[in-house]
Amino acid sequence: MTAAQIPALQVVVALLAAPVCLILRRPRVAWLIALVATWASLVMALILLFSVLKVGPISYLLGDWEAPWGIEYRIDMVSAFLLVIVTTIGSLVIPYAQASVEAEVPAARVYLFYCMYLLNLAGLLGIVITGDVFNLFVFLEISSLSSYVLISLGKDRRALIAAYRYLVMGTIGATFYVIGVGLTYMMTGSLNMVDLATLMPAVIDTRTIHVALAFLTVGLSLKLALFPLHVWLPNAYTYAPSAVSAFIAATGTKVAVYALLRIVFTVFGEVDVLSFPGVQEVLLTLAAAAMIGASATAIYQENVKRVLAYSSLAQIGYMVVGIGMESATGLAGSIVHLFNHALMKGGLFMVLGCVFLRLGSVEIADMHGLAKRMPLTMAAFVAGGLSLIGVPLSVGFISKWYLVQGALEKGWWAAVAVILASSILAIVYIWRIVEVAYFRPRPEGAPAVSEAPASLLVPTWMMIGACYYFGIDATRTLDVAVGAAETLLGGLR
Amino acid sequence: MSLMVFMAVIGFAVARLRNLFGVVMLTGIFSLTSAVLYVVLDAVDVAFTEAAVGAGIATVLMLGTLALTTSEEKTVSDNKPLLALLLVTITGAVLIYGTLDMPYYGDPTAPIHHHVAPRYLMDSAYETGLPNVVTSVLASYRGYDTLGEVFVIFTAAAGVLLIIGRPQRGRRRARRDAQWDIEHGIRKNVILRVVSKLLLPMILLFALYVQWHGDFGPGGGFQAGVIFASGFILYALIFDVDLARAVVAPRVSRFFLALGVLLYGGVGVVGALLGGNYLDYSVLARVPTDGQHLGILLVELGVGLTVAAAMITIFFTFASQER
Amino acid sequence: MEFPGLINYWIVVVLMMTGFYIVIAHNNLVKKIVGLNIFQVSMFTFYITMAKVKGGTAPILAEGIAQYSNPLPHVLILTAIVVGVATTALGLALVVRIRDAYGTVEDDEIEAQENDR
Amino acid sequence: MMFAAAAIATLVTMVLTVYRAIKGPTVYDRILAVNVFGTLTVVLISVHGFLTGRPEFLDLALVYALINFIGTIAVSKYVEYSHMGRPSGGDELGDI
Amino acid sequence: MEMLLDAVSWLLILIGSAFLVVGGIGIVRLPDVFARMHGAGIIDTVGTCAMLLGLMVQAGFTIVTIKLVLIVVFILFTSPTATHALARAALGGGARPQVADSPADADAGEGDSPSKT
Repeated sequence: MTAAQIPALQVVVALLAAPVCLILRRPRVAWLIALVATWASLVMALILLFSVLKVGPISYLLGDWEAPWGIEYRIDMVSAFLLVIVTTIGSLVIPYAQASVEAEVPAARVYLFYCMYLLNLAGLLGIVITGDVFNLFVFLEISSLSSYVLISLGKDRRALIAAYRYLVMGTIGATFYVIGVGLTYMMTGSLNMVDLATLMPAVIDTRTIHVALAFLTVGLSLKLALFPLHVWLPNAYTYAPSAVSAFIAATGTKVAVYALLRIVFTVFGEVDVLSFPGVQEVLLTLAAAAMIGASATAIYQENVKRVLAYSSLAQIGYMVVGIGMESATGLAGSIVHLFNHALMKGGLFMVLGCVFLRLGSVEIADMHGLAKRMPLTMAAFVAGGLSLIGVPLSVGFISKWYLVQGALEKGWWAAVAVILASSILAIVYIWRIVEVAYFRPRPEGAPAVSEAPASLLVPTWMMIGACYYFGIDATRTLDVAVGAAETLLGGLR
Repeated sequence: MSLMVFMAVIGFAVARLRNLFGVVMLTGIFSLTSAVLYVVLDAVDVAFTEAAVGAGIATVLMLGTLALTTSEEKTVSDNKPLLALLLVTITGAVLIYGTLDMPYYGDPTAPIHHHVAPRYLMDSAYETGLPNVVTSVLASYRGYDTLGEVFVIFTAAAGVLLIIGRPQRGRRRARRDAQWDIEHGIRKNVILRVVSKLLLPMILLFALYVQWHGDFGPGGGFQAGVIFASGFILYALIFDVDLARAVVAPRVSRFFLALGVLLYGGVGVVGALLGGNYLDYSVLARVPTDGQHLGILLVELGVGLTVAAAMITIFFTFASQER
Repeated sequence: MEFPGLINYWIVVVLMMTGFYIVIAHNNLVKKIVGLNIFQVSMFTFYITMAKVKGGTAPILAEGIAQYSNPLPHVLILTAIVVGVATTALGLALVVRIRDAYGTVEDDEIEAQENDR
Repeated sequence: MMFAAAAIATLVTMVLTVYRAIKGPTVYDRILAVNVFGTLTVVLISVHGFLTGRPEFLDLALVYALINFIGTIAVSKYVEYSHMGRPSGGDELGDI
Repeated sequence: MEMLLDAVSWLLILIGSAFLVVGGIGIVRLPDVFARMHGAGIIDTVGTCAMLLGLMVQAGFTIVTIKLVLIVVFILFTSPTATHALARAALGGGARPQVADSPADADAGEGDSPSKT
């Protein structure tokens, strides 16, 4: 087994680690397995990224069956980058999860938690790495089913209803997606993305394909929580256990965005879907509505996790705006934002996990004067919040800079205004929390809390630190993102 | 055709009916009808699965849920249906619009019959050596999808355990209340008991037949797993869950749940170790078709194990809920 | 059964929409799952319908038969059925827990309980 | 020809059964209808095999009969006792 | 001989079909669930068996016949058992068979759906 097998192992290691957890049943052992599996995945993802940078796209044939007949893994710059994002978050959350999960999940269920976590990770990796539209659905379901379960583990009973609604919405989305796949299959006879792309120009003018595109987009939009289809997201993020919020918020929607990118730019890559009348307008309007509407809603939330969930919706708007621009700069902004937002949101939700561990709540009302008690935790929150707003030197700045530049290239002043307005709203909702935590006195009789343990703080700060590392030295991520954007816009090659 | 109209009628009836019990019954019929339709449309393997899963397992699970919740639906709120109707009409209209450029039903010149599929029909006999094309595509050409599918069912079983599984409280088995059984239990019913005892070995034998015969006719690991599990479900229904769980302890079903997926994944890894790509069975033996045969056999066994264990786990977990 | 053209697909669309309607319009959580089931089964039917070739038979190779129906959609749907039952099982498990936590399985009553708090 | 006639007869009977299943009025009528419907599908599949000249798929029919039986037992048990197993008060092994 | 076998099988299939339809009508027309079980009984026994016997004669001595025999045996075992379980459940659930001298008219069975929660 040589380096040639790494694409397969990328998914399979995490996948097969899950049943091993189930057999062994010791929480500690399960955690250790999860740790090893996620870090191994991270290493493999990095290897893949570097080899893609060196030699170009990698194709891996499962079962050695040639592409349109068998299932193909296809790793280009975009998917390699996404693999790195997902595994980075995955491997940083695991060390953090140990203490957090012990506090939030009953001891007897902990080993199953890690089993689900690994399945979720493997599902997400499978979505990113595959080059087959139906295989994408299968792994989408693995990751979705496991995330429903993970979300339902939250302590609040509302977690159950949130998970149920997510399940219903998610299944509708997946079914729409499969209908879309069916329609494209019907007209082309193929399921392989690259093969589809070559077949597509011949049938693009049929009504069936138009409808197929609509169904694929709507299905994936449900998964990525684009504006009118987002209703499942805030509750799901709010009531899930902290480690789950951190992981899913940082990766789940990103991977759905990736799937959308794949459909729009690879499967329909030869035909320039965005130039269809109305498509671009609708996408941009929805994205703008998400950015302004969700940011504005975030201001009025009483629960910090919910604030962040709405902020996530706004960030999804940013990504979609970048997709809608259809220029290398805009798309690069979107892709780099996938990475940057994963870091910020992952970090911020981890901060809230620390708060929840000590305080037992993440309501703003309970956080008065918390900065005195948990200085390191709240400092991390401020740092992450600043990045979310997009101050220079943070990653948030980089991606917004690119998006604004992309908009300026096109001369879309409205888009620039919306991006800036959304950032201003971000200042407001972050400031509300910072103000409460730093400048309000701790009320009398409030429970005494101490700083979060190191096992939580270290991964949190690593995540937040990464926000600034990649903000200051942005060339690495940007090079990859620009390369990825060019890959996408260049269609197949 | 007529079957489809039939399904549509049942669908409407389901939408109208308030009594959830009736709804579940109709869903069972719906599923059976669709399965017959699949037979008519030549999809025997799919029909097999749909009958076993849709009409069998899903119905039983829904009944289990009704038993734990309620069987009467309350009134629908006022404004929602109109909005929903609008949304549904739009979606439906879009879909119908999309059908207008489709190749006609049964048209042998449709693209799907000319691009990828012909190779499966022409060459799979030489490449995998199996007459059942569905099995060879399922387990070999698109074996990775099937690996994903097995993991989906694994996820579901582990998820059900995680959501409603009860933690272990002690090793001592509480004695069952024997008197209760004699007075109320279905166990009292001699006819049921005798017949099911007669049937049980037949069912298990049949499951094994379906498992091994899947290469040549309709069937395979998934269907066999469901049938195997349904044998135990029958046992649990007639006797009772505690007794059934004495036969298949949760520990055992959990073990097989994991073993099946590990077997499947493991076959892939072995293929990779022997110099092929992941899930390449040709390298498993000296002659590629022998390797394919062996690989498919093992993989189907893995599917069967996991599916059977998953169904048993899910059913037992539902059935042993306390009200 | 020799009806030509697209009418089969139209019926499938009607079926799908029935299922979809049940999911979004009904309040009862179990009924929603039933709706999802119907939605998915109709989607399966759509795939199976397109696999049919006039004059073909089941794709199990045998002597003397030249025309088979397309096996690929069958394979996809086998996978999809499994996904469907997995979703159903999880959904129902959640319903059971919701009933424990809220004492009801009607969506609007749960909503009302949450708004009271 | 004969097979077609048999298939049509089966279909007609199916329609009658479904009428009963939808109409009710009691749950028992519905169960009965489902049970008969299951038997009818067995017949229909067998006949269909002969109709298309490939009668070797009868395994399917056997599965239908089996599932039908288990389904009916489950349903009867459900309506008779309103639970799937026995409400186990004293607990033993646990599920997870 | 060939002719004779064909005739026998056709006759059996015809009988089977006739009984199926008769049973179906019984299920629709008979007044209450216990009476309707008779209709079901006709379908399950005479209808199905005659039909499948007819098919067996068509198939001759092949694996198909063996499978058909298995199916017949299986149905003969299970369907009375299932009906029995059902009847018990119905009786236990409060449904009562209508007897000739009961004052209720033919549709009384429709009203008294047994209480069950």
